[in-house]
Amino acid sequence: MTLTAILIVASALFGIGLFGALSQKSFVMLMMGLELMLNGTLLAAVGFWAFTLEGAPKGQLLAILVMAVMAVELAIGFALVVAVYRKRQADVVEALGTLKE
Amino acid sequence: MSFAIALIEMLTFMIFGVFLAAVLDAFFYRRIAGRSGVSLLMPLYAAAAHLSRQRLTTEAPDRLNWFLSISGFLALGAIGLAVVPFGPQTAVIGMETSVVLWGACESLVVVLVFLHGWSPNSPLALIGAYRYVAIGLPIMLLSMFVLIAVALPAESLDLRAIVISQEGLWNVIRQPLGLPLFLLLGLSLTLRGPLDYGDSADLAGGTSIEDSGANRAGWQVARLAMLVGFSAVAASAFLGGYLGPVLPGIVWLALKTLTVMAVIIAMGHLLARMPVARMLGLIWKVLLPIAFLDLLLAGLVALP
Amino acid sequence: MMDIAFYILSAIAIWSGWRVFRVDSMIRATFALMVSFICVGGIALLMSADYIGIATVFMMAVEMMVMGLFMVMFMMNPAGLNPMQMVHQYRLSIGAGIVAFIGLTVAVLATDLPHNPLPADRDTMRDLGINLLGGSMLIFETAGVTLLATMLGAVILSSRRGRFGNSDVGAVPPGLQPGGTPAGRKVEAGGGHGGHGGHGGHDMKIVKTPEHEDMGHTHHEMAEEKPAVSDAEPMDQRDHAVGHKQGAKAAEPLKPEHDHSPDPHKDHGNTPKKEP
Amino acid sequence: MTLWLLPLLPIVAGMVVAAMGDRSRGWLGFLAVAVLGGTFGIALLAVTQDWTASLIWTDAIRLSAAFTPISAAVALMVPAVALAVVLHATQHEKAHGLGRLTGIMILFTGGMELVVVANDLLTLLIGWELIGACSWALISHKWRDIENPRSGLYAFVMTRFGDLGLFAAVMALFTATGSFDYAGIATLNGPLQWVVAFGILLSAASKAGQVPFAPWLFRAMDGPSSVSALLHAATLVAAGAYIIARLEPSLSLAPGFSIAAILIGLITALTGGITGVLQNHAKRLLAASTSAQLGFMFVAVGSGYPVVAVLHLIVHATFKAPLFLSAGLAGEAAAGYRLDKMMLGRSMPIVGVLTAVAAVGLAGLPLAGGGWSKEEIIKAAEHTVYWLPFAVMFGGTLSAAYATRFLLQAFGWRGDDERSVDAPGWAETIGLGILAALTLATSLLWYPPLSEAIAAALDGRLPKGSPLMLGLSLTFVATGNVVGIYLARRQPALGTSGTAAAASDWLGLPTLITVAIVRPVDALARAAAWVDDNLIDAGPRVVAILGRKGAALIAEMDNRVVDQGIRNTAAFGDWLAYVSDRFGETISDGIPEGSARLTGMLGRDLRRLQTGLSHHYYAYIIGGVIAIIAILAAGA
Repeated sequence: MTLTAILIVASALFGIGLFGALSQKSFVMLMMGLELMLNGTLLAAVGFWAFTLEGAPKGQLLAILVMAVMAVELAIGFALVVAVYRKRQADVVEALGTLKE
Repeated sequence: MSFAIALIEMLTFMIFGVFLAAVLDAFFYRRIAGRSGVSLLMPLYAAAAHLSRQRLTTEAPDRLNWFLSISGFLALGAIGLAVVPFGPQTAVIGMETSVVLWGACESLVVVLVFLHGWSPNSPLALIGAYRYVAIGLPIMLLSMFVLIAVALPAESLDLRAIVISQEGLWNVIRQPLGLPLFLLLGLSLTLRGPLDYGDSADLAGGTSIEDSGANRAGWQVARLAMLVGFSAVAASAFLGGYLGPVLPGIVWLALKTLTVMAVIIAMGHLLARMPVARMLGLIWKVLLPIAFLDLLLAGLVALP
Repeated sequence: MMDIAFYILSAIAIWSGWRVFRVDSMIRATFALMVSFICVGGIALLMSADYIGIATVFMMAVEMMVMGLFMVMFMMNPAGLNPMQMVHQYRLSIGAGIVAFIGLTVAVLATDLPHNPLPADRDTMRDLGINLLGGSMLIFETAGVTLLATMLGAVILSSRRGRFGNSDVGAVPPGLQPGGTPAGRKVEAGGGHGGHGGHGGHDMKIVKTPEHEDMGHTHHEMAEEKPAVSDAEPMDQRDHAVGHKQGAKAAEPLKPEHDHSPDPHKDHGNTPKKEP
Repeated sequence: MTLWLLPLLPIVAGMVVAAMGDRSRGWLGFLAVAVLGGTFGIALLAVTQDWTASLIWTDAIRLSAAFTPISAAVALMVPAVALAVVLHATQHEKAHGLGRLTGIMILFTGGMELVVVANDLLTLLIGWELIGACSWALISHKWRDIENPRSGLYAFVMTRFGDLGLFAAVMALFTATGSFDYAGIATLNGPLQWVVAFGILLSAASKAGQVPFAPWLFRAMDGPSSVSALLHAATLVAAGAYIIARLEPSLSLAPGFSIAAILIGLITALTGGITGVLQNHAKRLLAASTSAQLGFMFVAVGSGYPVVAVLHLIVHATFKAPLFLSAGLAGEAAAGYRLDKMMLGRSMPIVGVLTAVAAVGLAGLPLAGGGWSKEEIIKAAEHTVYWLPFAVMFGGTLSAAYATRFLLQAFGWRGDDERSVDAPGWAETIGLGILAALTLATSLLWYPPLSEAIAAALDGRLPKGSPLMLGLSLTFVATGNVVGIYLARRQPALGTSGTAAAASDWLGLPTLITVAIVRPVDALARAAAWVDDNLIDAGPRVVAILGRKGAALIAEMDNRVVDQGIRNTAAFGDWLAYVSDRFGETISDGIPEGSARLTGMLGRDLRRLQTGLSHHYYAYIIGGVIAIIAILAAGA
């Protein structure tokens, strides 16, 4: 279990997440993509913490922050989804063309 | 080597625990129903009956998740028991953060019960699953605070350290608010009585309405296993686990576990259920603040 | 031993992460994501980041639970009874994913990473605790306050009764074609969509809403031709009727003759507004 | 023994009372008396035993509180006056929301005490913010009619603007000395000293309602009258004068500080006086007078006699509070604050007499405490520039004028007065009585040994002045009285209409502020918004337009070129025609038309990029990120 291996796994997760975030139509699936990207980030953070900086606590802190970011993203994302659904009854990205003007 | 011993201890503990739990359950049920005479073999009969029945299934169920939910629930009960120390250092899963691990089990229980209600593809089960999630999440939140409060005097998240920290004084006395709240969590985890919104009778069995044959037996066993695991955790978090004079530690643990188990089963049979909305209100508005209070008091006590 | 565990875990993590976007059942997708998270937590455990690992597990369990509920609410066909592709700019996405992966991997392989691992006898948890409430308290507290703000924001955003009146006043569902006639359920006046549960008598309102009713019927006949399970051609993702189908599916074990009782409506009418 | 007790008692008690909500008048009055009396007792104890306190926050930041003679005097004055005022408020104000009002007034007093005892800028800042917030809450107390919150906001923003100065001062002091201690101010020099001195002066001026911040005092009049009394006599406004008096020894080291203080004070004194004389709204008249009197204090501080300023502050508190209270009573009795509508002397004689006592003080007549402190200020002014005393005397004239006018018009006798106004009960009068008694007590200051002793106790010295000046200023005052009497008799309605009305609103200062500050800022905001809107998707549009334009241009050019070519070749083109007619054309058409089509397409495509679908957008973003990383990698 080397840092390289961990980082490769992390980047794989990140890539899959990116694919999902770009390709999915539904808001919720899209958020799952984002979550997966963050998952990779989390893994990378812990990996760096464990292998390069002699377990300086700040690394774990970073990981915890990543988790907090996930929570924030999830909560706000869902709140937005609900709000948009109420307003437009839209649950897919295509339904929102209003960024055009 | 000690690991192997601990494992064997745990397995025997689990098996007897499940058996006794089933007996107790039947006993209380009959006692409350006014009927008497409960034989020790009753659970075996029940199991045999379930296993010998034909297994019915619904249209287009999510078989994988169905299976996973039942087996996972059983596994979670086992994990819960595994973090419990049987002696000063002998715990099957002896890790720094065993309490957090137990917390993870609690949250996974919610997931699995939801899956169990989701997969059979039937409305009542789905309703049960939704209700359970609505109730299970806040209850779990509440238990987190209680567990942190328990971990405070031990200055560690390790259940072993927590047990050791109670040598002078059991947490049940040190933190009087903790155990009752935790028992409520137990009711919800083991789908019993007032907090059983998943499998309750008003949904004709709720999430387990479609279970039949081996599945049903498995689900019941898993519930009992979770009961055993939970009781053991509660016993060692609040009642000083294996600590006690004269008798060997594991016996003490077994006795305490048995008492907690009995209390929970009794509560499950005696207490009344209330509508989901009111229960939500109760949890968020009353119990959660009490949990905060408990944490606060524990902190104040542990401060010096 | 550890290496084997690591490789197994990471394999499961990646595989389940991939399954997330390949399965039809939304619930399965959600819990595949959860499995991926749990595996990452396991890897963190292997790296003796005890707290992080397990915290990941339980946080993600709860998060994914919530996410699953939202899936059921917002996706038509959450059970994946009929396979459907809900993707756009597909090739580009694959390309981007692959490019990101390759690029990162190359970067990782190219750089020679410093190797000074954490000492074996290090009490990482004590470190973390001391650091959280000591040196980095500010960061920690900031995160906490951010979360609090998030909670408030989420509640405000998702509550129907905003300070400027109901949030769905004049809501117009998108058309089947862009700019087409509005499809989907009309918002009935005063029905309690309110996020905060317990709005009695609301389902009745849905059932009574006429256009909703007959729309349900039409879509339902359309649903009749297809068997409820699988082998149907991919459905238009904007077709809310599939939501009915989901409801109907849920109702099937009760009434095999598949009549059109309010239940499916109820189920569908409810789903967009349950909130965990 | 810790001095924090002094501010904390009223602060906590005030919060509790405010949280308790409305109770019976007696109960609230009892609470107010108990709390503020207790505060006064603590203050007395603290002064006699010279308590101090300090709270070590971090080793860099420490809060400290201590007494100087000046602050001790003010610390005693504040609860005493507040006691009477709040008692009156509990008995007199509307019962609805009375609990909140009382609570916040007590809290307000606590904040003022914090300001008074503060011994470093940070503590001062905390108290400063506290009283600022409380003033907002109090002014917009009757929030149900929309104007009051607006006024509260206006006052708040005005004073906030001044507070910026205090913030600047705090930061400057900290950067310079690494601590917030008052002691550090004296050690400063250079620009930082300047920042600190003038920052404090700015915020003091804004709180004390000096020009150009004066107008907020008028808006503040929308609050209940007892609130105005508290605001003007004991707490918020007084804080402005107090703080520069407290810090005068250190601040006056800053070059130009004294001059600035004198100028601000003098201008405010004169404009405020004129405004007051012209003002026909009872409470606004008093507000203007407050500005003017605080202007006097600024002058005194500027002339280097902070003790005099503080004495005047105290005396002013004693007579200004009852004036406001009686104005409130009169306003309610006459259903409006128009002076020419009042003439209530017959209806409420007791209040009239009590008001007369206070008004004499405001007028600065001899044998009234107000007169004494004003004379002291004039004496102090003598020690600066030769013309300053005369200017102050003129200010005295004005104050005599408006005081007289207020008294005669509000509580004058009128023969044909058959209004049936129910005189306020003893409960409402008692607070007034206490304050009037205090005012009378201040008259003792005319007894030289006593005043000397007090000045010595405040370890300051009293300025020496010539009897000639005294007589002169007394004549000035007399003139002022005559003017006031004349106005009251002949022109009771002055200031209700015409130029007088216009001038009576701070000589048009608010309008100036609106025009000079509010409008530009507003316009700036709008401009920013406009730019924002119009630059969002200018990019694609511009490119598209250019594309189309280019296409058209080239197409046209191509026509011309082709025709030209054909015309030229026509002469010798016969044989060229059958050699290669098509060949030439394809070439000469193909190039321009092709390029034209290309440009047009480019334009269209660029326009098409803007789909409005978010996923396209962040696809672009991802692409951009990847590109950037690639470039960086290539660069590395």
